[in-house]
Amino acid sequence: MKLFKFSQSRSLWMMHFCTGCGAVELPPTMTSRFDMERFGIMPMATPRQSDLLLITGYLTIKTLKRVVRAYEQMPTPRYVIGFGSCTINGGMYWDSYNVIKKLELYIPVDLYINGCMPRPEAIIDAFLKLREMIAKGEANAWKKYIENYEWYKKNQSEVFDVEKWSVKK
Amino acid sequence: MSILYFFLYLLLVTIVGLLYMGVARKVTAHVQNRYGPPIYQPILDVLKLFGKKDAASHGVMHTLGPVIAYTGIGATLLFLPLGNHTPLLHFNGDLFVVLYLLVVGPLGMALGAGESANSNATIGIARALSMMLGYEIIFFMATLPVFYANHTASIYKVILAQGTFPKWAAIMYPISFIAGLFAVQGLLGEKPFELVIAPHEIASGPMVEYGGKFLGFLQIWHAVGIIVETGLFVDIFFGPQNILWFFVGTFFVFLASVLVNAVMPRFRIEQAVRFYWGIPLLFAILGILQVYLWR
Amino acid sequence: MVSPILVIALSLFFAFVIPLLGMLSKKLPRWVPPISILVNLLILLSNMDKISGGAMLITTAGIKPPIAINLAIDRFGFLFALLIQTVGFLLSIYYLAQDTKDERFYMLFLLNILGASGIVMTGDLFNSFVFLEILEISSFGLVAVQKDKKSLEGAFKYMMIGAIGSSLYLLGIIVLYLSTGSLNMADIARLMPNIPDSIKLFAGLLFLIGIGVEVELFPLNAWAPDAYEGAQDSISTQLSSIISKAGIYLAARIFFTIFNGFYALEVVLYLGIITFIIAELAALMQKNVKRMLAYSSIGQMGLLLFVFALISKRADIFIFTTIILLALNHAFGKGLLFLSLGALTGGTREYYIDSLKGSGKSNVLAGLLFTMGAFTILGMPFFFGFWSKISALISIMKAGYVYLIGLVLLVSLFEIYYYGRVIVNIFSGEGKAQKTGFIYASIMVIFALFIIAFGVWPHPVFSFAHKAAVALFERTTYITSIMGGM
Amino acid sequence: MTMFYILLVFILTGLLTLFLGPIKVLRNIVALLGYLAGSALFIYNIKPGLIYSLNIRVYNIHFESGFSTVFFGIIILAVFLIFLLASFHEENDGAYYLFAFLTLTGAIGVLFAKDLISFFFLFETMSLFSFLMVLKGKNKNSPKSAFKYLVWSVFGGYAFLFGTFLKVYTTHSVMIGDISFIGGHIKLLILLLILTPFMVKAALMPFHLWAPDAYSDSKDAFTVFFSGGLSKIGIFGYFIALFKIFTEIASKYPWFLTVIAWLGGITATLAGIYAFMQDDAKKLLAYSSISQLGYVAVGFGIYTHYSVVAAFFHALGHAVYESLLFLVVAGVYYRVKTTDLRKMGGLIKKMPLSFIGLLFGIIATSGIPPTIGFPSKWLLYEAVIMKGDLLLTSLVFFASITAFLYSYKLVHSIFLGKLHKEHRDVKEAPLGYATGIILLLIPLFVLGVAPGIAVKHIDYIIRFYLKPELGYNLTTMTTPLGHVNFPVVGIVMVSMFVLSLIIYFIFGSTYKADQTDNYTATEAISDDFELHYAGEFYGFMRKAFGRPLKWSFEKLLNAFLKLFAFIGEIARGFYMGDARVYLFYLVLFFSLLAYLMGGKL
Repeated sequence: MKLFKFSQSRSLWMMHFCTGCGAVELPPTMTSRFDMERFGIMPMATPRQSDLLLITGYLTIKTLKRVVRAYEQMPTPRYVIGFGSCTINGGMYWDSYNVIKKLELYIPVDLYINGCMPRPEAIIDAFLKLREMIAKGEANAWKKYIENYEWYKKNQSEVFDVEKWSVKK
Repeated sequence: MSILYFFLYLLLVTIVGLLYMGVARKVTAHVQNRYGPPIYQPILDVLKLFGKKDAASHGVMHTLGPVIAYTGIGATLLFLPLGNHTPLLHFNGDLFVVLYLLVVGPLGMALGAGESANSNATIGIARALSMMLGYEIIFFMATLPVFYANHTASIYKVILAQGTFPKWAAIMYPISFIAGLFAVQGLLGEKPFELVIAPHEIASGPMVEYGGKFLGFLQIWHAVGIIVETGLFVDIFFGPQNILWFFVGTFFVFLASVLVNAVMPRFRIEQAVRFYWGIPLLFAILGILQVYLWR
Repeated sequence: MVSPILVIALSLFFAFVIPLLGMLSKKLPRWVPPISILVNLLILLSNMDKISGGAMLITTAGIKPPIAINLAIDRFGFLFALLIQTVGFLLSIYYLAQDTKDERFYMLFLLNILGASGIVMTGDLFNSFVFLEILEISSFGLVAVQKDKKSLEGAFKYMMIGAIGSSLYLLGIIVLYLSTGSLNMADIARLMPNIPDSIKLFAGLLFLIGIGVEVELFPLNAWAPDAYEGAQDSISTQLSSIISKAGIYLAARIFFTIFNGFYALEVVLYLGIITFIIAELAALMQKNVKRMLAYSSIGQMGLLLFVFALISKRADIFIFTTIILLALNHAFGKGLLFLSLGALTGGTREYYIDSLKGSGKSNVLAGLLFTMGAFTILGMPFFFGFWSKISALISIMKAGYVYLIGLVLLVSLFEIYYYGRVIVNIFSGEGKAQKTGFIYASIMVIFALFIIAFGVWPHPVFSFAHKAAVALFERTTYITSIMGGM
Repeated sequence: MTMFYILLVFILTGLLTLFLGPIKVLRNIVALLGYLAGSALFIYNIKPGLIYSLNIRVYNIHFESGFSTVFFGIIILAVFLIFLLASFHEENDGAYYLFAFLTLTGAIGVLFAKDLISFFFLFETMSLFSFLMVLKGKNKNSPKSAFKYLVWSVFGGYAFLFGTFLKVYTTHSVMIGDISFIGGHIKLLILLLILTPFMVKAALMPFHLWAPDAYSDSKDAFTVFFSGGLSKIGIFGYFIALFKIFTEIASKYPWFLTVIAWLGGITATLAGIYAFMQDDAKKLLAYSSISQLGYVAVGFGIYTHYSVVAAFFHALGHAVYESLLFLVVAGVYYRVKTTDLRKMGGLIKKMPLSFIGLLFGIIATSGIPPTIGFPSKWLLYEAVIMKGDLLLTSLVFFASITAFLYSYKLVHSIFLGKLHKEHRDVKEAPLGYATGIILLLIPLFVLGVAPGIAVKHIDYIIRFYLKPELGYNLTTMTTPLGHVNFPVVGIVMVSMFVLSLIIYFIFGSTYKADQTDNYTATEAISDDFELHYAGEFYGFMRKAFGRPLKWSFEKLLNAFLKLFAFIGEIARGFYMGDARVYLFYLVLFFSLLAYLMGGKL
């Protein structure tokens, strides 16, 4: 079991959901300057293959439903990193009518990266932090989603049609 | 006893294959002026994938697909001599058994991917199968002279016949060897021919719906596949006289392939197939003519 | 037994009675032909066991040949007579059910049968001319009976060519008469070695053209497509099953019995195969099905003549048997085709292949029968045509023209093509519902039964045809049986 | 006499079914009983070496049975049973069964024929009634396809007949017997002519043009017999022509055999390529069938003991898996009323047995061990390499790659992928189809693991003609090049599969995802969303092949037909004049004849 835990912490395949401007910080993180692959972190093409959902920036309602769907399609254990201020409080879109302000209300978040934009160093730092948390067994936000499924669904249903966008299990 | 032996054998090859994948990532990283992950990273990936819970399954065939894929490659391995280290069953089959077992894996994967009801997966499979019209035939044509000249269809006998350095088929039949190199690149699905996975294009193709342990299976399938595919090539063209040479040979063939991979863009599918019907086919035919002339 | 001369006499009598009856009632005349032909058939059948070995001689006025008019029936002629009367009987039954027609039609019909039977029964050359004229003239009338543009045109063309042909035939008789002083076939045949070659050749040529018109020999057959197309379906049947068969009989009698394998037959050899090829080629792209059948008919006759002419290369009984088989197959097969085509069109006289679309589905019986007819003409197994075709090919082989078999088969492929096209067409798509009357249908079925029954078990026909062929083959027996060993 | 009775039983059964036409149940029972009676007679009484002749006046029918008779007879009868079972579910009339039984009569009769004329008779019987079967096909294209089939098969039949006559003319014997002693090259012509109908039946290019249409437009059940059974007559004919009629072909005209082998290779390849370009299941299978029959021609063309054993075994395999594939497609058609690959998908959940049938069918078609497809392919490769024709080997290998392509397209488009909304209530194929599938799966595996059962018999057939070289026993085969033990391959695969399954079950868990729960760039899709990739499946290969794909024999043939049509028009022109012109012909003819013979006058 420990071996699995260890490997989980050392091998994080992420799906960077390029919802907002934050995505622009990821190419430098991946390429030769910062090279996140040395930590075993790789971008993946589909949610099925990913462990880590990276929400890079603000989420409109239109995007949120897709994020929720992607999240639900990921196999457990799965992790979410909120990226930039927008995921915490709306950031510069704090008074926008169609941007959600608090990501936590809709999907459980393991870790936030503060800033607008956070620099690649901050991103890497977050990854390492998450790695630590997984190794210690602290990154359990995905369990929260299962436990409080009704609550999350209720929150989600306030902004979009849950019936249509949820994955039927 | 032999079952245990086989287990170890399979485990060994799987791990070596995963390490090869690690090397590939490392080498690619260095080519791109990066540091790259540790060599054992793919092992961690596989472990992680097997540790995942609730992978989505789209039905029986979708579930069995990766299992069949691994079955096929594992069965192939049993018929493939690793150097003149006799495989368990080499005496019961030959080139054609290996070639036909080799397609069981892709077929299983194709069936599994097909049932996922995702068009990306099917497009990937369609590409994979079409690519076979390119590289598989070149590979076959490249190896034919060697078998023909030694008057056998047994890989093991071909290895024995090649003996030491100057009798390597790679040297005796250089034209075929070059054609074979072209084919290996496609056989491994490395980059100018990486159309099947093409993550940016068709979201990793056949694997699009595979997560968790399914993906884990596919990883070890790929790992063993690397050894088997390069191994087949090495067995035929270098006649490795012991298991060490076998792995050294496969390593270098794989390395060459990875280096090409690191600097290459990707063909379109019809370009890839047509490419094989151009120069590599010419080489393959010339190779066949060579063996006619030399005989 | 009754004297077969009554066949002629009674028919003639009945034919003349028809107009008289016509004055009494419109309905009465149509009953005459079936009765007459039935009587004829009975008379013929009653003579069946009398005909053996050579020819059966029936003299008139008690005067022996070569002087007097006489009938000379051998098995060969008897077979043809039987064929003609049988087909005639079936057709006459059909005419019973037909719409009211001019009573002259029935007379013409009866005269037509009479002419044909006369040709195959007579032993006198001049008589054969007379019967030929009766046959031809009644045929012109029958073709024209429809009275529309096409049938009149066909009849006219037929008449033009036919009249010239028969006058040349007469000329041939005259030439022979001048050189032998006899009109009796057997007598002339006996005297034949005495005639100089040039006379023989000249007379032969004249006969060739005279009969050539009748048997649709290229290039004398130009009338045939028009006449076949213009005539009513049953008349087309008659043209192909009766009239051309009488021509074949005449050709065999004259060229073999009289001329003893005259070498103008070599001309027929080439012309036969040319007729076959050209007619089949012409049929290949023909869109009018009836005209197509006409071409096919010409083609079949060409093949028949070709096989017939093979005796100039090698006199073999088998070749004669083959001629008979081919004639029988053609008579019944082509007859069936014309009849079923009529049923498929439903009497509308719309023969174009497109207008026939789907008719086989709405009239399944006619469609199937048409298919059977086509199959027997094509020589498919289980149909009588298979045996006749194989026999024809064996004959060709026996005569040494083995490579010509390839040609014949190649040309037969065209047949498959155009018949297949029609069959496919009548069975695809949806057509208007056609109904076939019971009598018409049963006549077709009788034709088809013959084809299938003897296709499955050809043995009886083989032995019958073989006997007839022997009768034709042994010409000295024919001569002596008539001339009484003179 | 038994041979004659067998044929009689079939004919009578056919006639009975015709008259029982409207009473469906009784008709089916009679058909089945008649079939069973006939095949029981065949299996228990037909031993190699029986002779029978029947005199019908001019021709003597000669019958004889050999090892090949038994071999092909059993194949054909077995496939006919499958056809019969499946056909009971279709809407058929009595005539359909009459034609079917007469086709069977012809097919079985051909195997008995000892002389060429009866061979021709029975062969044409088979062609003719199978033509009628196609004519009674399932869609409105059937008559057209039937017509094509008729013309081609009669073309073949006539060529055969011509060859027969040439043979009779030169050897004075109508029996199927040796012609290699004839002087000159005419013997090659005879061989070619006699071989033609079999090349047509076995759809060897360029004689294949009828096959895709006729196969796909005949009724589904009949296609099973058409492809699986009747094509075997073509193979039987190869055997007759190359081994019984021209026994010394290998020493006298080796190049002729090479041509056949290459034609076979080209057929296998091109048909394979055409197959994966098709969008209709039956068309695809038709081409697949043609492709597989190409291998058989290769086997005969190589003309060694190995290759001919391979050819026979491949013919047997073809009967099994091609029938299976057609049967499954027939069952699918019965349920979903289409064979268009673009309109199906995801049926695996509804028709699992059919899926299993199709799956193993394509596995065998592709030649993957341990199925019946593997031994023959293995042996064939060894034989071709031994012959030294490496390019042909490559061509054949290319052909077998195309098999993967079309196989996958077939199984994916029908059974995998997304289930269409309108197919949600589809049920498994009914009893007749299911029985057939199960019956066919048995030999598919048994002969794949223990090919010796069949190889032994095949060896008996050909050991009179070729030196027995192949080493074999029940489960192994040995050639100078290699050795294979089929059960070992099977056991390895099965145990490896068990091992993988164990690994699979040890780790993790899965959940059953709905088909709408799919990665679609995280878009939510409804059930009628088109996510099934089936149209233009290998569309890009059109680009890869480029222009040559547009070339076809058909166009060439059409050009020929146009030429004939042109000549026909000219010939018709002769009859287009009015009466004066005709008179002119007459006069001209008379003058010409008079002129020509003038010298003699």
